[in-house]
Amino acid sequence: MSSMEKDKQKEIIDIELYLHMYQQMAKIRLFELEVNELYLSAKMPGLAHLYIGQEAVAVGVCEALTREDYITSTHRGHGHCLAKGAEVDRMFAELLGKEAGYCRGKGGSMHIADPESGNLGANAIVGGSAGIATGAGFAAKRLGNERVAVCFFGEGALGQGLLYEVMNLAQLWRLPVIYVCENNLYNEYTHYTETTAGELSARPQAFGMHTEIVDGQDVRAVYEATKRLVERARRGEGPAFLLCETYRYRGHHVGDIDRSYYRSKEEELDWETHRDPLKNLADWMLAQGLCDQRTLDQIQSDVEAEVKAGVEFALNTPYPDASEVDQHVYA
Amino acid sequence: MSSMEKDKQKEIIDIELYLHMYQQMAKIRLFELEVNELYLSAKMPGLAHLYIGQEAVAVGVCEALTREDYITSTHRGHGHCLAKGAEVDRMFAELLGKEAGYCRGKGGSMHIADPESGNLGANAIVGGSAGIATGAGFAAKRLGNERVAVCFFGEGALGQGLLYEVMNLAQLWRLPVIYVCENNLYNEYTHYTETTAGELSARPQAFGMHTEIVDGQDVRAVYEATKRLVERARRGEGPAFLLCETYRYRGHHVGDIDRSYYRSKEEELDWETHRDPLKNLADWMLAQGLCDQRTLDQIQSDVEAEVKAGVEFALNTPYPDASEVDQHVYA
Amino acid sequence: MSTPDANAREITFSEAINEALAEELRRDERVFIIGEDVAEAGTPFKVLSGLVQEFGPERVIDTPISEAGITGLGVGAAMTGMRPVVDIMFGDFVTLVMDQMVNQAAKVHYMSGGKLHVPIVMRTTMGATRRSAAQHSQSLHALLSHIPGLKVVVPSTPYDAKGLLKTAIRDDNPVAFFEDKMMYRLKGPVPVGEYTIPFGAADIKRSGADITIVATSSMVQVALGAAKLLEEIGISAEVIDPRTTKPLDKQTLIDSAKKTSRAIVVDEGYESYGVTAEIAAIIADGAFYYLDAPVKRMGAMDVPIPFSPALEDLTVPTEQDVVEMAKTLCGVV
Amino acid sequence: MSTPDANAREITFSEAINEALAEELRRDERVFIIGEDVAEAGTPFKVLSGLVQEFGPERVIDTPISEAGITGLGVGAAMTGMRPVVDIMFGDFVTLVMDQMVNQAAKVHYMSGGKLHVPIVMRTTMGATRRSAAQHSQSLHALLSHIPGLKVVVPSTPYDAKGLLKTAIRDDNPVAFFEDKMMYRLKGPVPVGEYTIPFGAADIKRSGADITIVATSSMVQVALGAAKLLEEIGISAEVIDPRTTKPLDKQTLIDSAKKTSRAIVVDEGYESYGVTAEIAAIIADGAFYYLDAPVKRMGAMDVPIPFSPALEDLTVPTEQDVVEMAKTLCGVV
Ligand SMILES: Cc1ncc(C[n+]2csc(CCOP(=O)(O)OP(=O)(O)O)c2C)c(N)n1
Ligand SMILES: Cc1ncc(C[n+]2csc(CCOP(=O)(O)OP(=O)(O)O)c2C)c(N)n1
Ligand SMILES: [Mg+2]
Ligand SMILES: [Mg+2]
Repeated sequence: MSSMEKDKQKEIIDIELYLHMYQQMAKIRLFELEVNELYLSAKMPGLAHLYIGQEAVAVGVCEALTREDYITSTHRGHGHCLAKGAEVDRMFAELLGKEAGYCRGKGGSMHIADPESGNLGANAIVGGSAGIATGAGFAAKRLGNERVAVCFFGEGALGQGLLYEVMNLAQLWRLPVIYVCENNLYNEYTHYTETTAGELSARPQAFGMHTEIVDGQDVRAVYEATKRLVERARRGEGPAFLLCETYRYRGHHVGDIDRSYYRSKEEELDWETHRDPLKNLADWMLAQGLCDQRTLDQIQSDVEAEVKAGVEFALNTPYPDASEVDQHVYA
Repeated sequence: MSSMEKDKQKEIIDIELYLHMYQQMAKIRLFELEVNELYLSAKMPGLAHLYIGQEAVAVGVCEALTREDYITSTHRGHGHCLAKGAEVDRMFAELLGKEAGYCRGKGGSMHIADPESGNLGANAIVGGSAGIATGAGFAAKRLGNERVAVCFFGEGALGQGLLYEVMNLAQLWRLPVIYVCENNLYNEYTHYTETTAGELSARPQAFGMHTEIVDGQDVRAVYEATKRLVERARRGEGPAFLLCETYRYRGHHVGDIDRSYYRSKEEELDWETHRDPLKNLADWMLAQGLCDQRTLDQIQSDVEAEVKAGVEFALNTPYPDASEVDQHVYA
Repeated sequence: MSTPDANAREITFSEAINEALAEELRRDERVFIIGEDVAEAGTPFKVLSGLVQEFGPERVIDTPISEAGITGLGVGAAMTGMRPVVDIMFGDFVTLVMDQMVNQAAKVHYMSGGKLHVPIVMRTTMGATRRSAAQHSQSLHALLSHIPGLKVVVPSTPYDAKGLLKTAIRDDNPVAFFEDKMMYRLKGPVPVGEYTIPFGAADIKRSGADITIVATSSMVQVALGAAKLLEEIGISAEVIDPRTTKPLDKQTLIDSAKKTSRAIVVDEGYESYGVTAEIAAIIADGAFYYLDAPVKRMGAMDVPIPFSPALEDLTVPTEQDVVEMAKTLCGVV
Repeated sequence: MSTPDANAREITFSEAINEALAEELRRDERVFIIGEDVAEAGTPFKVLSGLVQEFGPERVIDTPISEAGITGLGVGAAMTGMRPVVDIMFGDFVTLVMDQMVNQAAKVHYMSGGKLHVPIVMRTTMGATRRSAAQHSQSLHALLSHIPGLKVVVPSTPYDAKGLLKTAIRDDNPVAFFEDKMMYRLKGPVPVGEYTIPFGAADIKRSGADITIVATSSMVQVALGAAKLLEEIGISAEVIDPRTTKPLDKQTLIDSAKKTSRAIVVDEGYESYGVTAEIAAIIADGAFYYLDAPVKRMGAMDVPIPFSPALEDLTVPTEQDVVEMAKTLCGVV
């Protein structure tokens, strides 16, 4: 095959990749908007932490993984789960506490787990899954199955001592674990600079861990960085820390409406208008002539249909039977 | 006063300081040797972790503190307690579980506390006192009493997540806390390089904390470094981390006799012969003509008498009354 | 039955907590609040609203997400002259501060032969049915009640919450204070004036003759509701609230059971090895020769708390459950 | 009464643990041991001596002093195909792994709707009178017994220790395994061949007619000693060992109490809100109509464990204490 043909083929692959990442991000965005609707219309029990604004991190990272690779997620985990391969309908079902949900309705928004797509579970304890992800990397290395484990967490999780204990273990034993820190600037209602002494990136570096910082709103950059780190890990070169600069557009959770006391509308608007991951990727693809607007509109309407169908399914599928309450306490 | 007179006076002060530090180190050394005797002769309940070899750290640090300043100590704490001002006799009494002990016999070797000398207590949980020391620094700052808090711990304590949580707090709030890490090369029976990824000194630096490394066998160097850090802290410039390179001559505890499986006799001998804190200070003082051998011999015999009297006292003083068992559970 | 004077105003449980803290912050310079989002945000439950405005960020302190670290700092500050009130957002997170509470705070006074004191208050929450799932719904007060050296408070009304919290802050020992998050909006009479409530004094929330219902925290409301329903069918239930599980007012519980000859213990913690076990064992022993029926326990179901509303509500004792149990014990069908 | 065949050799409790681990490491590639100084040192108690020599440092792994970290790593490894045995040197340190055990390991299976499993074993120690003071002497098995999703094992003999540990390693759920460090040198008959002991099956260590003594771990030896002394004064005591506090074999305990009409529960954990409360409450309820005397509890004194030998020995139930209690219940003076 001539190098020209090679380039051509690579370009095709890339286009498919970019369009797929765009679709994934669009799906997450719409999913979360629908979650907000469900909350506002009192159709969803409890609360949810929306991922809107951070889509490029979950998608960029997960695109660089195989279905067999592991992830652990957080209280803000819908995006991670979808990006790793969860289906919209069963996600909604879980959020509504229905039997058809990924956890039979027992987990809910903060605990979606889907082993089939390598998702070891979202976690409602900040930093709580750092040990689990590190252990998954440990098992992968021992079993020699070439898998890597990605641990998603927010910058606030660096307040938890557990992170330092496991980063030391991972680096000491060269475990295939990638610690993906999503710095969206806030620990709930407090700016991270008020809770962080020194630089976030210095924390993993203190253990001699390979550390990279990436624009979390640029899905291609996140993807490329993750790809490198995954290859390193598979080669046995050990763990890495990927610090993603990002922003959550909405409240800490769906009920966090008035945010003026901890951040400005200007700040929110600035990110939404200048650093939106979907808009940026779309503009770039169009500018590069990699696709036309019709393709993007098609993706949008496909995703809308998928989300609409998914929520319909979830609303009409039954709750688990009462007899389930004491099932699965023990295996 | 002429500058010459000033120098003369300063020299006298220094000589007194050096001799006092020598005496303190000699006292700790003899105290610990006696503790070992008590164990071997089955006169002491339980075990004890000897400080022999590390005397220069406790003495160098505590000489730079006032009696009002705080310290927290560890399972290997006898040296810290004595250096901060505890009396030999009541120390022995505590080790024997007697009522005259600093904790009425309720604490024992790993829990000696003496608020009068600023000692907030030894701790048997590795790293367990890091929060306490940080809180003492917090209180000192809030109460404006100019005190600093010193947290003694071994390099193994850097395995505990708590250390990272509180170092972040101390640096964030510029608390007058000095974290004194005694790297004696071993976590129990494992060399620290087998448990430590990266450099120890990088850990505090990750929080932007002022960090210094000092020869823990050179009491003058430890003293000078601590003095600087204490002044910084009192000036409100915040916490610091002092990494002291040292070595424990004896076993992890008095029962750890055969150590060949984790370290060599050569290594032990090398430290004892070339890096002994007492020998080094003595040689230097003599070489500088700051004192003569008679003075040192005098100190030695004074200390021997003190230790002998102390252990005699402890052996003959009574145990707490049975009625004490449920006293002091609540204030 | 201790209650405020008739002309006391009605405020919520949340407001009662807020008032207690404000009054103690005013009264004693050494008191401060430390926790995650306690200042401007006033906690996610808004319980501390307004405090940072009055007392400033030096006394109402936002922290990193470091439960162990801030609790450890609190222990040290308490040992050296301060009186910290540490805010642990969800009771589920006490798992993160167990070493600081159990091995440090609880033991310092004893280990030091009585020379050191640890006047720290750890405020946290409990209570399910908020659709928060397994890691944000537990009632883990039994874990701390097991530990000598700690005191544990489980208030059930705005009046008790305020009086007990003020006592907790003035106590020279470490105190774990559990607030049921589902009660924050519960209203009740609270006098305007200053008052405190002693620890270890159970409160008879309702006197009765036929059966004793010992209940804690939110379960007191459930017990009172059940008592009303029981009254309609001619069963007079006495509802007793220990208010503190440690110290525990054993005598009042035993005396009531001796009087009624029947007892049920209701608590929202997991039933096995939980608070209901301790209290039931004490009554079964202390009132042995007076009991006409076995002492029954009703705790949360021994399962991780499920998210689905269809399941979660099944895990917590309800008025109807208590009524049924009481009828069985009283031989009414 | 389950015991080995007559011709079984005598080995120590420590050797029994070591054998169980060696056999399981040989049987199943996925099993590994991880903890502080577990390899060359074989733990400070020397319980694991020789294992690293046979299985190598890849399967008997020394770690930093990071209890939470290694337990968390164990949870994740267990979820992804391994069967970790995490060594927590002193039971007092379970305070450091509570979040990983209580909020993670115990809940993963349920929260995932049964899709994920956590076959992890946390081995740790318990037991006082070793002159190790308040932070190295506690028996905190009640804390874990309270948590749904966890299983808790408290073996009392070399035979039980070996059979139960093998069962623990093969169990698909998180198991907390408590070894009384004062029993490591205790000898007992253990068959040469392979065997396991099911969880939730209490063992009648000694049958008797007049009184039931339920005891756990080291307290079983105390109970058996007391039973001998009681026999001399004509009181026939039945000694029952639940062997696992979770699951708990309630029926065997209740049936014994029904038969003898009297019961004492002895456990080395703190008495208040501890294991004795749960078991006493269950017997008092289940055997209510058969009991001639209240069920009595004997746990460790509710105090931080003192260092001084003059005080420490007063905090743990002794043979004499049990004898006195039994005599009182049987009305013998
Ligand atoms: C151990 C623990 N402490 C506190 C909380 C309450 N909480 C939930 S989310 C959150 C903020 C987390 O911030 P970050 O890690 O940056 O994630 P983000 O919400 O920004 O995605 C807090 C404090 C928790 N769930 N777990
Ligand atoms: C949290 C905790 N884990 C484990 C232990 C058991 N232990 C006691 S001392 C020790 C080694 C400590 O090493 P280091 O901190 O370097 O202090 P050193 O003994 O060298 O003075 C260990 C693991 C403990 N006491 N606390
Ligand atoms: Mg954040
Ligand atoms: Mg060391």
